[in-house]
Amino acid sequence: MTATNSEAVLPAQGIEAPRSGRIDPKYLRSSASSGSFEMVAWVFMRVSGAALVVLIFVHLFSNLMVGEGIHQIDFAFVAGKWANPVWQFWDLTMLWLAMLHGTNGMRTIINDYAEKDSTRLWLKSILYLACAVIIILGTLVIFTFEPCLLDDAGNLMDYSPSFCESVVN
Amino acid sequence: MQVHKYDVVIVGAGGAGMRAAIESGQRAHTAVLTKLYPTRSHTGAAQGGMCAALANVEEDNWEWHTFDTVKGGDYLVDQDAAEVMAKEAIDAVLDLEKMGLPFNRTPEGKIDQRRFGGHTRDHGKAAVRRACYAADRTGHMILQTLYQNCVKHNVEFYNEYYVLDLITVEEDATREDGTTYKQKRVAGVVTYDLASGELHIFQAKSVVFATGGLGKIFKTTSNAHTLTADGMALAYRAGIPLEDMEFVQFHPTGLAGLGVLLSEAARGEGGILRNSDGERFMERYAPTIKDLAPRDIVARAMAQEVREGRGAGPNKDYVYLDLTHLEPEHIDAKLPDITEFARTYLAVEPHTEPVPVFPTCHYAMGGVPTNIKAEVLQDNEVVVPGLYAAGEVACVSVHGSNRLGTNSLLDINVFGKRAGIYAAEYASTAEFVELPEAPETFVTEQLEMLRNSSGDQRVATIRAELQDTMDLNMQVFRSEESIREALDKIYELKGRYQQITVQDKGKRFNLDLLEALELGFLLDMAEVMTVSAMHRKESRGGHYREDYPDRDDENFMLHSMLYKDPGFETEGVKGIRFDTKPVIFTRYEPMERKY
Amino acid sequence: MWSWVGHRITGVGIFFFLLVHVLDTSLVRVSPEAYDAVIGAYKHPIMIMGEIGLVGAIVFHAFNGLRIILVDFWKQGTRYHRQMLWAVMVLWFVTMVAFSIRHLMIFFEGWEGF
Amino acid sequence: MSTPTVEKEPASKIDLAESGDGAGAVQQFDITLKVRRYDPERTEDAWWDEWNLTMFGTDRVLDALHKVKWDVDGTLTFRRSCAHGICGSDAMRINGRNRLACKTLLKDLDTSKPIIVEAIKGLPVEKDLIVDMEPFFQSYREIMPFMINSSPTPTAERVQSPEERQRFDDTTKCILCAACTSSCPVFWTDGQYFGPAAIVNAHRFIFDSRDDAGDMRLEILNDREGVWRCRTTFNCTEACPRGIEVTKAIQEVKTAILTRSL
Ligand SMILES: Cc1cc2nc3c(=O)[nH]c(=O)nc-3n(C[C@H](O)[C@H](O)[C@H](O)COP(=O)(O)OP(=O)(O)OC[C@H]3O[C@@H](n4cnc5c(N)ncnc54)[C@H](O)[C@@H]3O)c2cc1C
Ligand code: HEM
Ligand code: SF4
Ligand code: F3S
Ligand code: FES
Repeated sequence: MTATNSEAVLPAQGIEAPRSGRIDPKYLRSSASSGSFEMVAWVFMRVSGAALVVLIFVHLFSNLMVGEGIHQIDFAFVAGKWANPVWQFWDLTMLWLAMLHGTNGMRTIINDYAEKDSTRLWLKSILYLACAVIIILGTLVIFTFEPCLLDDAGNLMDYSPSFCESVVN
Repeated sequence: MQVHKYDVVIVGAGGAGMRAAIESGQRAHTAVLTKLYPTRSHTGAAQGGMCAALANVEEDNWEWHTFDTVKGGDYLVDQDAAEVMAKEAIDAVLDLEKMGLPFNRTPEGKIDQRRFGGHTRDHGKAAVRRACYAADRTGHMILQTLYQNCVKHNVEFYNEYYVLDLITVEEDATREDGTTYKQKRVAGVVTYDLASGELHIFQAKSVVFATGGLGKIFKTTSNAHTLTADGMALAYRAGIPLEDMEFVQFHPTGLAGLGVLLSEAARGEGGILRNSDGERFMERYAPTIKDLAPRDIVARAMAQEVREGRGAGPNKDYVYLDLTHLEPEHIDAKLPDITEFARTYLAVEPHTEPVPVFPTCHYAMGGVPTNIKAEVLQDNEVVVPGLYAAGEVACVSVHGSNRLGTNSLLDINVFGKRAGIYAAEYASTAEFVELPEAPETFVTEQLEMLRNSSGDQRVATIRAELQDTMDLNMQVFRSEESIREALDKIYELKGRYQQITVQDKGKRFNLDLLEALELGFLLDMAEVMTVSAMHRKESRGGHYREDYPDRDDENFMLHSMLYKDPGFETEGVKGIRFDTKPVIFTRYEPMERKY
Repeated sequence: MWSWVGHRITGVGIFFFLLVHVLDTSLVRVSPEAYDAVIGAYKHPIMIMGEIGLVGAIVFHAFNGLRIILVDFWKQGTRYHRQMLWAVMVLWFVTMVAFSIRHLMIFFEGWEGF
Repeated sequence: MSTPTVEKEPASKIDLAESGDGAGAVQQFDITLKVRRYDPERTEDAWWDEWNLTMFGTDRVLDALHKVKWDVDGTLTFRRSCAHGICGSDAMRINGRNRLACKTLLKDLDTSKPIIVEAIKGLPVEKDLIVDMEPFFQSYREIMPFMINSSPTPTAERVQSPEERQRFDDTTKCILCAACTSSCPVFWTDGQYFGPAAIVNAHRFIFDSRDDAGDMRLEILNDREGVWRCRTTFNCTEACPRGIEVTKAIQEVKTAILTRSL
């Protein structure tokens, strides 16, 4: 399919077909590959991007714009939010989509700028590893999170969100 | 020195060269040598259309087309060739369509056609729509389509290889009647690889010349910087005659001062020429078809208006092309490129302003003589086996003394195809001609001379002086006096050319050196053109002598043939032998050419 | 082209912030003290400016991302990409002014000084 | 029928005797031309040369380059042929933007500052403004830029309605000048991307109703180095001297690949 002109022609006597031998190897594409992975990635970037707009804007708004804004953020605030499964789900989706979106974006950038195959491989390995770690960590944190911590004496800790009192007592 | 062996070598990758390559490439081991990347060839500049009597929109037939071609060429056309061209035109257009060319379409989905100067129905009764077109980019589409098909058929291109010499040998031969003569045979070509500065020899059984025109002999021209008459000069230097070189077409509507072409399609679509009084002056010169009269007539009329003081502009040196009465949408749809030229280069808005225009050197009717099989002739009858020519470089002669618009794109397709087929056919049975000893010597010496010259003459100065004198003395009006003046200047310049200096001494992409070589071609061809014009003491088609304003069929219904011949001298001109060749008539007797 | 450079830079910036942000949020699992200590840093005046910058980056990336999506899927998108970029700039500016005012107001209200 | 017939003399909308002088007297001005030179036969490093020139109103950058080459320094090297923007020889970077030297009027540039001319980016420079075009044409050839139609050949032309013809009109205008591909930041990074010009020429066939091999071309461009690498930076559209809506063509190809996969 992508057979080039120069491969298919009869070699002239004496020299190969004109100029073709002179194409700088850096322009020669490694054989076509990957089916429609790039297409899927491309679509995913748009879909996740659109979803992220809603997810992130609401996230930022509820954390920074209402109530006391930045000052309200502490353990209790987070714990209070995650007690609600809707917020749990919200943050989880946001985490996954943002990480996958961001990682794929970074993959594109590495592909663009890493000149040597080996550098490319290294950078991408680190990227995928980081992505996996963060996603797993984040997911675990959201699901295993325990809002109402008790101290050694069995009393509710100071940091606990207010609803814990009703739960404990 | 590298030597390559091919069955067929095609020189030039314009319309004619690539059309030949598509045929020959499928039949024989073919190489195309071109000094430009194929898609840079000047065929891409052609705008208006390519004619064929398809009769898609109006009644038409190829016989009328033949008549128009013959009449347009002021009866100097070889009528057998004109018949072949008009007949094969239909297939030539359909071939291109099938190769993918995106022609404009009629509402029924057929190839649309439009009017063009000199094309009429029923032997001159009225203008007919015969030109097939793709907006005003017909040449561009042809060039692209042909290149695309060369890619499809894996044609081997040697891009930026300049052919600098044609290698021929001579053998003794005997005619049927027992007389002897020297038979020329072609052995190959010597080329210069622009990138490396190396010479390469291509040995070939068949060589096809398709190197295009010679517009750069003149200052005001629609032709590319690279159209420097290479092919004609190479053939001439190899002892092959040149035919009808005095006939140069000046296109009426070049952008004033620049020469950039506004296609005749502008008038085909309804544009009108006006002088400074706003008068539609063509009504006086060609009452029936007015602005759509053949180019030589319109160009002369324009020059006449300017001479008589009815020119427009601060120097009164041009006339107007008026499109303002046409619908802007119509202009934009049918003539997008040329209106953009007017905007870009002259800052004129064709929707609301008239465009300043003046005749511009456009096309060489003459060239390397061939027969209808595109075989090159070494004299009036004898062909050079294996040597072919097609396109503007050749003279078949289908254009006679004046080419009709759209007949050239047709010419390159019909005769390009023929050249490709016959060249491959010949190569399938012929043997290689032995290369002479060190065939590159001539080129090497020339290059050394230019590189090492200690002279002080500049290429650009000589070229500019040549172009100035040709514009002044050899344009639409010529006379004994002006011809002599041009000739004297050419000899002076040829003398100075010996003292030329080239600043770039390198091997890589040395275009400085090649411009010097091209100037050599220009000087030779200017000389041939001028001498040819001197001999033709009549006015016919593109050649108008003020001292002989009438057509003289008795003495000059003949093709001019000029040979390089150091031992010869006529009318004070040394080194050129002048001869004539009869015109071939089949069905049309010469008549007065009136429109 | 500059919109693309901006998109790329903000994308990378957000990505690295996100890494850090997930890590610091994970501290909720370690201990409330640790989390509050780190989150406290976000309430420093210098960080407040940083937050405005970060939100600026996110908002630009988001709006411009939407523009890219429109260019991709809206038939007339390629024709109006320039106008849409202007719209992105205007929207970005408006959003950022509103956000900065609100954020700084909240910040000064609750700020207890150094 | 599409062509109006001009039977009687149509009136001009303007009074020519009044409207005067069209391209009037040409004014002169001075410019500084600054060119990035490169010639490995002389030195391995590129260098800059500057010339002060007196030019005329209708002169283009190509005229300035010619003036230098013909009158001052014959070693200045660049490609050119047609001199009116239809052959695609002389794409170069002029004041940081890719244009054709023969279509860029000096008076449209800021002549108070030096006019900076460099070779187009992303292709190997051979000498001064000449680059190696082979990688560019290689990409072009790979998208099968020729019509493939397997149905039996009709005796007359293949029928195509004016609307079908219009569908791909824009992309037939390409002159393969490489201004687009060499302005694309994605192409700059590694030269592996097929590049806008190849996609434009694929588009020309994909949307031609007479062609049968659209799917194959879409498959070729679905490659890792194909259309998905385009980041819609629009540099190509801005660079195209033929006014082709290059990015739009690329988007149409993307959409075609998408809808085909669904
Ligand atoms: C502006 C303009 C508009 C025109 N409009 C029309 C029109 O509407 N209708 C019409 O019928 N005709 C038109 N013509 C005329 C027509 O376009 C040309 O006559 C025709 O295209 C010539 O084609 P060609 O193949 O002979 O040469 P070209 O296309 O000029 O090709 C010449 C080829 O030869 C190569 N070459 C030259 N010298 C050498 C060498 N020394 N070594 C190697 N290679 C060499 C070049 O690289 C090039 O590839 C127009 C011409 C011009 C200038
Ligand atoms: C807020 C909503 C977001 C939208 C609408 C959005 C949209 C997009 C889009 C459409 C692209 C593809 C650009 C292209 O193909 O040319 C993209 C790329 C990218 N995005 Fe986002 N994005 C958003 C959030 C994020 C987040 C949170 C991150 C970080 C984790 C991020 C990081 C990136 C990166 C690194 C790229 C690659 C940039 C490039 O290739 O030049 N984006 N974004
Ligand atoms: S699309 Fe435009 S810029 Fe690109 S090669 Fe074709 S003509 Fe040149
Ligand atoms: S410049 Fe390049 S990124 Fe896409 S829009 Fe044009 S191909
Ligand atoms: S010289 Fe032909 S495009 Fe500029």
